[in-house]
Amino acid sequence: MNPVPQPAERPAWSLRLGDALLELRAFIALAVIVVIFASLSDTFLTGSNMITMTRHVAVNAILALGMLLVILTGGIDLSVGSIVGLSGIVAGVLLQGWEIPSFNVILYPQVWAVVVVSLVVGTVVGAINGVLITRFKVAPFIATLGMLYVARGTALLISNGATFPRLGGAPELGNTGFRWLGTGRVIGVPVSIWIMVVFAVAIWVLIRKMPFGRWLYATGGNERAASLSGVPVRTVTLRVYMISGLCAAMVGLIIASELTSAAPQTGETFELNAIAAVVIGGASLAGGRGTVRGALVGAFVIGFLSDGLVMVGVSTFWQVVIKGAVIVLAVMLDQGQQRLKRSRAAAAAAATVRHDGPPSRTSTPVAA
Amino acid sequence: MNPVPQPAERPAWSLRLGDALLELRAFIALAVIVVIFASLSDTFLTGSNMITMTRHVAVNAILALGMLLVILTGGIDLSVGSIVGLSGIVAGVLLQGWEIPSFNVILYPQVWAVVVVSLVVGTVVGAINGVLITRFKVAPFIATLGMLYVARGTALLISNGATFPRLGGAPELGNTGFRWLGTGRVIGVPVSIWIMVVFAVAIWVLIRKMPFGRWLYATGGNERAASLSGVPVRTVTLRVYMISGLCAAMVGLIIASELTSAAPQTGETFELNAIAAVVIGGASLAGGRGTVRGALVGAFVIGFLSDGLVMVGVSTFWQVVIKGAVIVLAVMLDQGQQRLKRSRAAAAAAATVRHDGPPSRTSTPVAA
Amino acid sequence: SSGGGTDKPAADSTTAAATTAAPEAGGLIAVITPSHDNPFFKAEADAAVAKAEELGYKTTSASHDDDPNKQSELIDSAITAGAKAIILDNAGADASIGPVQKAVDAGIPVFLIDREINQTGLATAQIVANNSQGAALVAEEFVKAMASAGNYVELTGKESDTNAGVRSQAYASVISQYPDLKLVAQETANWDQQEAFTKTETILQSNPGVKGIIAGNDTMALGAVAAVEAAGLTGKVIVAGFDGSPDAVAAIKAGTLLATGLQPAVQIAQLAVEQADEVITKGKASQEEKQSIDCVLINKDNADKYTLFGLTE
Amino acid sequence: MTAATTSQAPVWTAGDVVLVAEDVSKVYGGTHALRGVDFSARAGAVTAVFGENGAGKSTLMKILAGVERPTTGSLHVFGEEVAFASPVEAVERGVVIIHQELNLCPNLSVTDNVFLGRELRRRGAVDEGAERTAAIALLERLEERIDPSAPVGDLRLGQQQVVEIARAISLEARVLIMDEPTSALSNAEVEVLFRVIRELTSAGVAIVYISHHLEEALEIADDVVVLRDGALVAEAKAADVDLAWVVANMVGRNPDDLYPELGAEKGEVLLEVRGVSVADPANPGRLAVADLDLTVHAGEIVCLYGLMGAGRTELLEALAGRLPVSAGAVLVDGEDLTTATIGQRIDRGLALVPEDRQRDGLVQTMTVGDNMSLASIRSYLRGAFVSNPAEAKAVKRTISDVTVKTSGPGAPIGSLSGGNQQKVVIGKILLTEPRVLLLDEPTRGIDVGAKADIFTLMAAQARAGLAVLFATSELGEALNASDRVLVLHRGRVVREFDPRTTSKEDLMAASDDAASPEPADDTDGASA
Ligand SMILES: Nc1ncnc2c1ncn2[C@@H]1O[C@H](COP(=O)(O)OP(=O)(O)OP(=O)(O)O)[C@@H](O)[C@H]1O
Ligand SMILES: Nc1ncnc2c1ncn2[C@@H]1O[C@H](COP(=O)(O)OP(=O)(O)OP(=O)(O)O)[C@@H](O)[C@H]1O
Ligand SMILES: [Mg+2]
Ligand SMILES: [Mg+2]
Repeated sequence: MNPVPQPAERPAWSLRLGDALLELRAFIALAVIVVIFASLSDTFLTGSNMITMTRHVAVNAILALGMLLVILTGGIDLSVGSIVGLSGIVAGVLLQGWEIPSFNVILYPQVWAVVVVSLVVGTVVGAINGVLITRFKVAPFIATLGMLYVARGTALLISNGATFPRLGGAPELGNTGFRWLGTGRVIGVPVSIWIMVVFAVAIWVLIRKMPFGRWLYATGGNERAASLSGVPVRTVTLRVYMISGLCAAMVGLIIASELTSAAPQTGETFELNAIAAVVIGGASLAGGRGTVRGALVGAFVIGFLSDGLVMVGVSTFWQVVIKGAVIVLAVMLDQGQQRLKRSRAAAAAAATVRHDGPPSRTSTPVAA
Repeated sequence: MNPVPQPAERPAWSLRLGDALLELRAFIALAVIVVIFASLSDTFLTGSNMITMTRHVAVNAILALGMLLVILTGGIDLSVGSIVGLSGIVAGVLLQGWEIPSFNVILYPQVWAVVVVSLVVGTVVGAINGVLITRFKVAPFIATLGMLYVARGTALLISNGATFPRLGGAPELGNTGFRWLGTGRVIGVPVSIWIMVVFAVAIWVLIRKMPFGRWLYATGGNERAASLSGVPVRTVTLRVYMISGLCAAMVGLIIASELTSAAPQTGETFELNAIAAVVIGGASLAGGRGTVRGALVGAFVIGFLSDGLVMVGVSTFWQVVIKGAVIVLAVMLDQGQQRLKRSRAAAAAAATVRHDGPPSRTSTPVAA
Repeated sequence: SSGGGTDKPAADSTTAAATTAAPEAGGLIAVITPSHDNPFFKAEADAAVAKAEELGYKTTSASHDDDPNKQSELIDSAITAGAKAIILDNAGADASIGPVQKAVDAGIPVFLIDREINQTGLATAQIVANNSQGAALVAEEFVKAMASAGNYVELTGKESDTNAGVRSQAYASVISQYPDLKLVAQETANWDQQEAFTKTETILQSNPGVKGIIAGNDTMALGAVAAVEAAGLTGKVIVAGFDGSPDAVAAIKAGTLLATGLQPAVQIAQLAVEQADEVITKGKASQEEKQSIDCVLINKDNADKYTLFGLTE
Repeated sequence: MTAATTSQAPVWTAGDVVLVAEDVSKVYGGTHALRGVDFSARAGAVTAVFGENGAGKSTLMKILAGVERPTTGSLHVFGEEVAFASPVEAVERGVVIIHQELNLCPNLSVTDNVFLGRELRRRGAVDEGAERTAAIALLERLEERIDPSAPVGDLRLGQQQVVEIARAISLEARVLIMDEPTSALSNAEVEVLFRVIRELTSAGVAIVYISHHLEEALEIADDVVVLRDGALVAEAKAADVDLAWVVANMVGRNPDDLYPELGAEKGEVLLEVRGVSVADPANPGRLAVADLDLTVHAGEIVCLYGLMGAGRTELLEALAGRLPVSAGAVLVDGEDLTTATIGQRIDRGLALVPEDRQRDGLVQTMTVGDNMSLASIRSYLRGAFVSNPAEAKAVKRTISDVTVKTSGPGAPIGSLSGGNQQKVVIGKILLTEPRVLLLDEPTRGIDVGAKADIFTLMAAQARAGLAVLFATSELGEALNASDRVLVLHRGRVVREFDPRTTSKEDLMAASDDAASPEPADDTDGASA
């Protein structure tokens, strides 16, 4: 019933395109960053450097993917950084050999078993978050804030504060190969990058193609309506935190493998980077809005920025300032863009009045 | 006009009492903590220790008071920790003597001037947060996350990473007395505790006795409705972040004075403690619900806990775990309590239904 | 210098640190160090606790995580707990003066270990490893391995940490004598392994010609080692560290790390406790305040003689 | 799963009682929402439920649909006793509800909303194609031209309500409960809905219908039930009763004195609107209000009549300062307020009672009292502080003035029924002592009793020298409650009427013939 039909405007109303517009800001930011650093450092655009930086990005990107799901439900997960540390330590314990005091034997599980166990641990921690939030109605911020401490403390207790070195494993124990995760390559591309790709595709399918995705967006958009429509809101929320925990555990493994050692304090403040990536990617912390593509681009923005700053040798202090500024600016870009769009559209509309109304009035626009 | 008035139930309706109930959890948690540590350590309940611990609490409590206002509007302020560091550094620069290269003179401002300048700096940083959030529509989490880095980086740049020592000042420069803030006593009670009290009272009056308070709760409860009722939502929000910045700056001064030195990294992760305190105190991160008393009690819970753990000599790793657990548990306490209340109410209600005689005509409150 | 064998009781005493020891002991000694998630500080704290309990004291062992404010709070607690002495590895040369003053005013002798403060006549003793001497040793070894020529990178610690500065200066003072050694990048990795890894990788990208990396401590050095391995440059790029942490020594044995400067942390901690005991029992200190214990260079020649932050003769 | 239960079980033929509630009571905290209600609905028939605001209609429906659980009492559906733990269980039994307050996900498309929670699948994935075609079919059936891929948040209230209806219909219920389905629908849309209802009943579906548009409801109803104060006070066949009977049972009031005496003498111009244009917030490319002029005098009640999307809300929101005016000027008593803030306008006596009380009217976290005093809080100051006694006095007075049914100023706003919440909003605005009173659909979802109260209030305000401007979609109100009617269409005043000399037909004609071309416009929208 649109009196003055504007087919041009209509598409902008569609969820997908709306998001695309929001991602734009991330792409712009990314483009700007690449251009600047490419002009400042000739090695920035080399293939090998791109691969290295992308490997660094992968860590944050995988966290961001899990965080995206959480944020889509309107929640937040502050515990991912600690889970990264915990899963690394778990892997460390198992690869170093796991003493069972009662029998005093030492177990040396296979690498695949180690990986599985660590991932399970991360998922379980996520599940605890989920239960606190769904069953006990603890606000996500608080539940995961508590877990931030609990998981970190647990990692410290398990490792007794020490770092587990030399996770390469030993042939005679048949537990070698852990290094592959962090340093291996497939078709010339590092494994960690492949892992990022796999996670991205999987999660994209999950939220775009599966009913689960609809439920996710619905839960974030209007939880009451969703549950009245028979969406298993609690289950969805629970799963989401489990996935986030899984992603964090994966990251923990990758880092432990890269360093061939697991330190309990690994991953501190990672959560902030992940959240920043998701939001720069156009997601709304209120829930219900955000995309996989956006989150990825956001992760690249942050990763390329910090690597680039190091390459051109900006002082550490400035690095901190610039990082903060970029996070805010990337998000602000979008505002300006949206306003521009609005005012232009409004102006156009006002002009249409001129044809039927006396021009004198319409040509004097007040407070746009 | 309640058909069957039930005084027992009615008060539960009132906002204030509802909050009181929510605070209960904080009080319970506090009581539990005090009892446990009192039984484990004989020095815990001594007057001197109480004063010491309260002095430690004051720091977090003042931050929590500012944070409370922010959270009441449904926002969040992650930058307070960095502002603490920044304001300390500013005070450090000024007390050490502020060179003006162009004239190569060194200024030694009076202590009161130093204090004022630092507070102003904190307030201005808060104002920037506010502007980003109100004018540029950046989500509070992101705006203040960015500021977390920018303010910290600025502190590091100003001090060039170094710490400003010996802020005691020198008599011949007439800038002594800064130590008073952190170490002075009035009527036997440390100044920092007095400052906490003053801030608490001021903010209580502000949000309970002044229109600003109503506007605050309204903005947090339903921004659209508030603005349509003539509430200057933007101004309110802006002010709130300015106050939060002011509180943070005050804390920065207190710490710098206690240590008689200002380090740029002071205040890292303080924001988390402040948020935890406010939420343990019964505030809702969704906004519109929370009280000064609650925030204070929350701060005491966290402060007494960490001091108590040190006194009874719990290992640092366990301290981390316990802290996290307590944050979650304190918030969970409330859930159980609420459920209990609800079920009891339901039972009572069911009873009244039966005792109601002929259902049709029991007191017919026709409109008008 | 002998810290041999002390790691055994140290290991046991972590539990003892958590609870408190025999009631008839001669009062409380509070041990305050940076975060125990760095093995160096853990070893030092454990050694102090072990020694103190050996001498019949109760102990508390807490970590200030390099947060001056938390340090000040811990000292407050020690004061109210009526400690007889405080063994402190402080959280900043300047930021710690106030708190130490507080303890001294409360009549509690403070024994500083590992890190000095910019104030004398306050603490009863400041027992530190001679960082600049140790760093100089490492630098010389580094120069030798570099054949006095080529591009190198330095990874520095937290700016706020005095030792970061001291070591960096010592490195510079030695290396600057060799004009052919060029510092192409200097980055802080905040004592952190993962950060060191990432930054090293990035730096290696922008400066392909790098021949050596010298790091302000072992955690960062090991991060660099991992990065070098990842880049397949093991052997081509040499890495040197500082602290003498067990992992670093293992890396030296494995040939991925060139050398590290061993800080006799255990020995220092024990000295501090012994002197504290002396002051508590005899009422006066026999040693002068500033005591610096020389560091020892560990390379593949003497790596086998290493015991936790100590070296057997 | 609904598909299984859909085919009408042969045992249940039209006329059989398929839904029974026995001695149902519901207590919320202190409020007895329902007291021992016995209710039943027949297959193939429309049962209309009448009642004042707060009578308990929605509560009863929520219980029937498994949204709420009764404090006491039992339910029987198709003969079996049931205790629904969730709406989903109710749906599985074929009981479906359209809620009074919309329950949609604004960020999801129309299609996604319609199939939310029961997506059509192909190999585990959502079958978007099938869903889209099904959605289009549904919208066709409801003759509503909406782009199925448009996010619901971008649709106006009326369109959203249609989506709710589409969703409910697609569930192929055997018992369909409609709680105020037409509160935001245009007359045309209501016609369509009634056609659909008749189709459903002839297919043997039992319909429970709630509306405050009494004539409308009586027109479609077979059975009539009246609730008052949570008790069922009257039951009858629709054929045997008339409006008077219904109203009498609801309030013991006769519909003729629904509208008060008008004709306060007309003073000088208080509100003047000169060539105002307003961009549609949801769609800046379109002008919701185009170059519009109007004036309202002191003591005058002017009605804005128009169909959905005519732009009344935009106009009123622009006057109140919520939306920016892209051209033109707004003057109150000669003072130019075009660029004034909402607060300044309220101070100058220009205040709006918004259309959507949930979204724009109330602060859910605050009490009834705090909500009422919110807009006028500055007028209870003693020095810099709020004087609680003064505030309490004003609130108490207003609560009785606008006859809010509540346990007291301390009650949380959520504990009031829709209508009483609306009265709180009006009370809030009256406390600001406005000179120009703007009301957008003030009687939406309000019972006759409350309607009468509100019109009386409006008339009283006019007599007190206020200028009153209100928007409505109801002909009766337009003609009986105003001194002057402006017909709004496409953001323009197309006709002006004197209600005393105007018939409903004229008004219809004025808006309808203006409205007729509209459907043509949206076709391209739908195809985009
Ligand atoms: N053809 C249309 N397409 C999309 N949105 C529309 C269309 N027409 C109107 N709207 C939306 O409806 C609103 C304008 O109609 P509005 O509700 O103001 O009319 P109204 O006369 O106030 O009707 P009511 O107040 O009864 O809803 C705007 O929010 C606009 O976005
Ligand atoms: N969630 C709730 N908490 C407390 N009381 C409630 C709640 N919901 C409804 N009530 C009370 O129950 C009574 C019936 O409310 P209900 O919404 O059923 O009335 P209604 O007939 O639907 O009114 P309306 O016609 O305005 O929608 C009201 O007095 C209301 O205050
Ligand atoms: Mg209702
Ligand atoms: Mg409207």
